[in-house]
Amino acid sequence: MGSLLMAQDSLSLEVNAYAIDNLFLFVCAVLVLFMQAGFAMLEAGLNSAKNTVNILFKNIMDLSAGALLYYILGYGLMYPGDGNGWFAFAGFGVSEAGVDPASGALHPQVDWLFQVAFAATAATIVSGAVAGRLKFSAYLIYSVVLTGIIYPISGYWKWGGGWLDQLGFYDFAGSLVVHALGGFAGLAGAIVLGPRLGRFGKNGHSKVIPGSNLALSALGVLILWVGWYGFNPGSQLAISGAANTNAVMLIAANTTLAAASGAVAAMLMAWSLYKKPDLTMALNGALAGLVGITANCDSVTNIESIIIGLVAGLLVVLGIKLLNKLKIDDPVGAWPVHGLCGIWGGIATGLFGGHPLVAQIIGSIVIPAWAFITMFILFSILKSVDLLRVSEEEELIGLDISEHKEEAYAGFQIFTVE
Amino acid sequence: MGSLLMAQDSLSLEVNAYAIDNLFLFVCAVLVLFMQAGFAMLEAGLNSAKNTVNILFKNIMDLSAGALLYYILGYGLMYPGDGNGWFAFAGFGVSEAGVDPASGALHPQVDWLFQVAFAATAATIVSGAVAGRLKFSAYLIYSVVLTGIIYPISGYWKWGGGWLDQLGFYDFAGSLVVHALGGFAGLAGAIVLGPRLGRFGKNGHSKVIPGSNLALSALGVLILWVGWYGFNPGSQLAISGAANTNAVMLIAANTTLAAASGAVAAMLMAWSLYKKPDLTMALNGALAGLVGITANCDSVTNIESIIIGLVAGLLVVLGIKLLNKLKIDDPVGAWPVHGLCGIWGGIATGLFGGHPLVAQIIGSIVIPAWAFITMFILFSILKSVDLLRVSEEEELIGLDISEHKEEAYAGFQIFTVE
Amino acid sequence: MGSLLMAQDSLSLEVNAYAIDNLFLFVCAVLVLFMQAGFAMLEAGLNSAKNTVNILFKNIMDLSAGALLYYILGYGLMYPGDGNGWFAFAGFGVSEAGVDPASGALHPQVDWLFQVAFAATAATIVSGAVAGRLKFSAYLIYSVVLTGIIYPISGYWKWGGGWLDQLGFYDFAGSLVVHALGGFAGLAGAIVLGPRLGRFGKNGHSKVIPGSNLALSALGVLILWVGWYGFNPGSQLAISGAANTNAVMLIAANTTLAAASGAVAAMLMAWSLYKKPDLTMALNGALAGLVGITANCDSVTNIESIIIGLVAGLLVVLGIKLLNKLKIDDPVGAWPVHGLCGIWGGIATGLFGGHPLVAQIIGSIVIPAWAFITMFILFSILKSVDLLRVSEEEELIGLDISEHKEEAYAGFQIFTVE
Amino acid sequence: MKLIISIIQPEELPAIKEELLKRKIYKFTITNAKGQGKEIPVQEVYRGISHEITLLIKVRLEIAVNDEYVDAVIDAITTVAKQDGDKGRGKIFIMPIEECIRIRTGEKGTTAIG
Amino acid sequence: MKLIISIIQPEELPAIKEELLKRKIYKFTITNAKGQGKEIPVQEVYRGISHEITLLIKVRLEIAVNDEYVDAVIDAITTVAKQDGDKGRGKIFIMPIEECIRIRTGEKGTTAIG
Amino acid sequence: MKLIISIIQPEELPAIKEELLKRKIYKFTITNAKGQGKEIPVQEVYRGISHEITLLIKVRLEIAVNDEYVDAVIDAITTVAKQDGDKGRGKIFIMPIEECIRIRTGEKGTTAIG
Ligand SMILES: Nc1ncnc2c1ncn2[C@@H]1O[C@H](COP(=O)(O)OP(=O)(O)O)[C@@H](O)[C@H]1O
Ligand SMILES: Nc1ncnc2c1ncn2[C@@H]1O[C@H](COP(=O)(O)OP(=O)(O)O)[C@@H](O)[C@H]1O
Ligand SMILES: Nc1ncnc2c1ncn2[C@@H]1O[C@H](COP(=O)(O)OP(=O)(O)O)[C@@H](O)[C@H]1O
Repeated sequence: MGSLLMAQDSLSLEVNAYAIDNLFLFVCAVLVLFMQAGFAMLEAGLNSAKNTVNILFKNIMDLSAGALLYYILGYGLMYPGDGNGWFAFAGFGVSEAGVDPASGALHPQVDWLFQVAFAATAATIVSGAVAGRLKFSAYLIYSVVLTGIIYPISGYWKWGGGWLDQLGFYDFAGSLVVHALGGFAGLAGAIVLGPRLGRFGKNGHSKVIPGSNLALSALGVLILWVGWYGFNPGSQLAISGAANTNAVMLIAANTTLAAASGAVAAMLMAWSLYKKPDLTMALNGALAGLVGITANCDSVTNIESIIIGLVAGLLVVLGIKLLNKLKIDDPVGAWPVHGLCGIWGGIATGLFGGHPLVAQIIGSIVIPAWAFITMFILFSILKSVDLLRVSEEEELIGLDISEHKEEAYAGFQIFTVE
Repeated sequence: MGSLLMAQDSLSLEVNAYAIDNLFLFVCAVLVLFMQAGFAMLEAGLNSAKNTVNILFKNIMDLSAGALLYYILGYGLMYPGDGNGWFAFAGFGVSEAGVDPASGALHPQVDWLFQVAFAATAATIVSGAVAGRLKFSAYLIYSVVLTGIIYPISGYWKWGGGWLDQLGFYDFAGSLVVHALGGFAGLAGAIVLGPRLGRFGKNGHSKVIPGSNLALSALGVLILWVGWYGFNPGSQLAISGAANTNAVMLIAANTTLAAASGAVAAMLMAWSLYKKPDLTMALNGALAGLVGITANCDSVTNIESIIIGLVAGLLVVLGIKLLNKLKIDDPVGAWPVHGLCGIWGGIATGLFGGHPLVAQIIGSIVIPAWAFITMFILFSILKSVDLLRVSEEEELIGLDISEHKEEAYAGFQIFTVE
Repeated sequence: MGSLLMAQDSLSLEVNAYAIDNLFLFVCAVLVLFMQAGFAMLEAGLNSAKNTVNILFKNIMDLSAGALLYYILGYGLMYPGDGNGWFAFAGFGVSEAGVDPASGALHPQVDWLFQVAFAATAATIVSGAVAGRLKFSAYLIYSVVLTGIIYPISGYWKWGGGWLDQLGFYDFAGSLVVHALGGFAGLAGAIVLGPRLGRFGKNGHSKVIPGSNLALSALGVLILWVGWYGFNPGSQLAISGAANTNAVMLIAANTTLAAASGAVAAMLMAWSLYKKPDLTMALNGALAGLVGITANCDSVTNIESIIIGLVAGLLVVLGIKLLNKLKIDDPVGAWPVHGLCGIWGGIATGLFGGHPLVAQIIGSIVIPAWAFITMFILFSILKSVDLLRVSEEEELIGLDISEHKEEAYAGFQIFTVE
Repeated sequence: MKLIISIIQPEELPAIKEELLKRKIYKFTITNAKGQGKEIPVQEVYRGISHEITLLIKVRLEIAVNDEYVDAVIDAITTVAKQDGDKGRGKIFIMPIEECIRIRTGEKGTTAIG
Repeated sequence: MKLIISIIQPEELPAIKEELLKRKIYKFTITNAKGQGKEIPVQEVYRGISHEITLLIKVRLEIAVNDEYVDAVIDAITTVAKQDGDKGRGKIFIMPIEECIRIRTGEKGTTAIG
Repeated sequence: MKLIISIIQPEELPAIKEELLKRKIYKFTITNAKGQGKEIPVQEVYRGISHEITLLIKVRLEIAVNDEYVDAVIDAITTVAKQDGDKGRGKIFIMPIEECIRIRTGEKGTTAIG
């Protein structure tokens, strides 16, 4: 273990503040990384038991393969330091040297850690939308392309100081940069893949493929909620200095209020539409509120946060309805939650947060379009070479046995029909 | 993301301490919020599979609806700043402005966040006691009344500086203010509702309705244990200043020792009574230890913590036995854990913590009585207008299908009898 | 709750740094304690449904009984302050008094908390290796002996300043002191116990007893991954002072990269060997990477971390293969992950970390040998008095019913054959 | 000897069991089943899509008895089933058994069945 | 009256159900089963050990009908099963029922069965 | 043709399967079942309340065979069951099958059964 004797080397106010800020970002990075467990549980619970190993595996690999790719390529693409505003590359890897505490910055290693957790989040959103039919190898290809290239490039446009940033577009913690990107990439995947077998009947109406383990889904959402306290407050990137301290605390409270009102609104909306309080809708509603507040949590009041969450909660229920209408099969609601409410977050930042609305609208179109188009192309290429979707028989048996030769719930008797 | 350039605005010792304290409370608030996941898993696991969606939903709504109500009403009732000692109201909402770092206080937003997590904890304790038969809509009514009114009022008596506080009653982190309140509210619910069908046989002896997923229950308890490191240490409300730092560390260690000895004591007690080591008893024992140490974790020694935990572990097993005798059906042991051991925590604070025993006894009677009586009235009113309990048929089918038209474990074959 | 008025008592740079460092270690201790939930879920998921209560109970008791024993005996044995380098005892319990902030130390209570979490980790590793056949009472005996005596003694050799430390052996956060110790203790248990019934067929080839809940296993690994951010960064024991801050951040990033490359390497290795991407192998791979980097996370570069993780990921797959060959039944891969990769971590510390290779080799032999021999003796004694293994019939019915008279998944239909 | 197969509502099993015991029928085997009949389907709504669950959870009860006990079994089952006009109370099928063996002893025929 | 017991592939149930309805056969009971036959075993690999799963998941379909419906049931089931030569499509067994009782009404015999 | 239904102890299935294969009986279907018989009930204690579990987990084995194989099946099952006097070893019931169809081919009768 470390030597305590070194601990007190030349303390100063700046050195203490340096420790505080880096500790803060470290804690927040850990919370965001914990969100991977949240996504894994949420998605495993909302899918069939026969696809559980597959969806868990995808989530594990988003983080693992994603971390390596974002280390090698992504970070350098996203934070090139400079560049033409559209595309630049700082080089491979991340500096390991600390910075001068007096300049009040973060250690590049913890900055990378925080950023890689965001990249993995963007990637993992897609796994839910394409669940139950995508080949595992196709997913790995998608995952490294998104984390290594697509996400960092549009990330650079905003957070790396690129053209969207210069335009005045504001996205505090990534309603668009992270969530809408993932949500629209997922939408592209769901469209190119087509629905799961039997999801939409011949006679035109939707059928149900119910989630197999809603206890895990509820756990997942509560973990995500907790992880969001890293996502949003951490995006302040500093807590020392009274202005930073104050900002972080407001952000944390706003995040809570938006999540709460999103859950309540989605529950009430679904209750009135479908005559029953639907748990999975309320769970999606909480996430919708969280996604909606992400872009603007530092710029709005508590009351505005409640409103943003409420609207997000309504939107997510309508978004799920819309996908059903359009016969797009998104098993976990990745697009309604992250795509639709991501855009809502961007717009709300203009409506309530005092940021120029035009720039907000541009950013809220450009980033989703970037994700949708690039991923549509990628998935279409995979499809054209028949690497995209498993065979009908494999899908019926389930991806766990057909792709991984392993069951998630060995021993448990599971009805494979209806 | 936040601008790092702002980070080093006029640092001072006080400004750094302000950052440290607020960071500390922020981290603790996140840990306490995580406890919601712990309660959800614990309760879902200890109930029948057919009621899982219902119990998860109740937990999600305790937090969501609770956060909104506590924002609007609760916080102003609990911390009115002043008042007659019995009832006062500071107004709606929470200030968003930071405070002067030099005065060494917390940002009101993080204070609210920490407090709302406590309010949600008090509320969610009840969901376990009334599981399997309470109508969902009745639960929502109960939940907002508790979080918005009942909890804040008695909370004011102690933590808001009201009459119990003036009397010298001591309850560091809420053995009584939070846990006994929830535990006795749950007891009132369990009594007014009556037992689940088939829980007590005609011939007078207790029948078993076993928990459906003890893996989730164990997970829940471990999450609660971890969350308690926010609950107790966080209640110091500050960590900067050597006295605060020292207090927090002692509290954390005491909390651990009480939980550990509670689990061991409950295991041994149940082993000697029932000739087998019972997992759910040990799980309840750990929680019992945690509840018992909550009021006094800053005032006792390590050895005293072990003793407090041991007694709590014995009490919880006896409390469960007592409820069986009295034919009160509390599926998860909410009253033995939070009610009984909450009182034990209050008394132990007098016995070991050096606080005046008479005041401790008064507080340990008043708060449980307040919770029990008000909630007994509320549940009785709901019962009189037939809003309380689902029909016999709905109960037999399970609340998931009858109330939510949704199963938690779709596909899994579940034996619905014996 | 605590009095804020006390908060600002005579602040100084040192007092603030004291708060920061203790807060840091407190947060890290909580993260490490959370790992108990990770182990419990991982092991419950990788074993049969009929042994779930048993394995959960063992994990709960490792922490609970372990905390008491480590409080009474272990801490004093491990950190005697001085001694002959081989064995010493400081006395029972832990000091409750704070230390002088100016000297830049940690409060003994939080130090104990951090250390006890490590002790519980070492103990809990074994539960997976002996799952499905060890008597519960035998496990309790083992667990208190390991946490109270065996682990502290070898811990003293290194971290208490004993002979291995004086020799120049380096083990930053415990690849050997914690993980290899647990892994080899588990190996001893698995060997003395013999395999589960039916695990190795008469005709000589291995049979499969598949895990019953891989969703929980994946959750467990993600929790462990998150908990490791307490394990490794926390072992720096201080974050204030620029050198400490920098070290912590490098450690956190290195830990991430090793876990990621371990998971990817194990997946690819298993894929090429067994023609399919195996989830449980990838999960073990992530843990293998984490164990491998534990000894040297402060001494290596990012790229070296990736290499260390890669090798660990390959090793763990080969280790599992080897155990199959040797007909040793380790249901969760405790030895390949913690034992084998623990040694790899020790050696890698010499190869990449700049520490003397000879001392590394000595430490990497001595600690595993100490664990293996002492535990082999203990398990053999238990066996000789027939306290070790349950009867054949009890094993077939499952430990949950035979030892605890309680099922983990009551109501669920579970196929008990094939 | 007859094998009596009956599809019943799960919640009625405990009561049927009691009635059987009263009539000195101590042995039976049950399996979990799903049945489609004329009972009103359960409406579930999942994420905004309502679907009818027509395959409802049932218990399949199997009782082998000597001929003279057949009426007692029928009586026990029909006594319990609420005759409230609700569809879905289930069926009883009676089938011939040619031989019965008690595995433990190898005993055969009418004495082995009980 | 006959009891038709058929072991089928799980994924064919929805189609068989449709075919049955077409032929006016509305009532049946299913149970989850595992079957060993001549079908190609599923290869699973768990932690490096490959094992053949020879007991494969099946659905056991039970339909009680009056004699004149027997052929319709056989037809419905065999129509759906892909006759692609794959092993493991299952079996149909036809057995005599001596009596049938509708629990709800106590009705007996051929009118009770439907 | 006969349908042999046997209720057995779950842990004996692998051995019975082996014995069946030895006697060239390759096909069978199993379902999870719970049985009440004269076996000693399992005592569980849950949160301080002890309860007897009288419905114990069983496996229900179904084997359709041509008449000449009936004795071999009985033999295979009874050979394995430990005749140690413990109650609860289960039963074998033998019932007539009137017709058997192989779904894959439509083949009928005694050649379809195997
Ligand atoms: N002919 C049949 N064959 C097989 N199972 C049947 C048959 N008739 C009824 N069942 C079983 O009995 C259950 C109840 O049947 P149903 O006809 O709805 O009851 P009722 O006779 O009271 O109207 C069904 O769900 C099904 O499981
Ligand atoms: N004689 C039998 N007795 C009981 N079940 C049988 C019998 N023959 C087949 N089955 C069931 O039917 C399933 C498919 O049988 P199989 O013989 O493989 O099909 P096929 O006749 O198409 O070759 C088996 O898995 C088993 O469940
Ligand atoms: N008459 C019967 N009808 C249906 N199932 C039976 C019958 N007799 C026994 N069984 C099944 O066989 C199992 C063992 O029966 P039991 O009578 O206890 O065994 P034994 O004949 O060895 O005493 C029971 O649990 C039950 O599932």
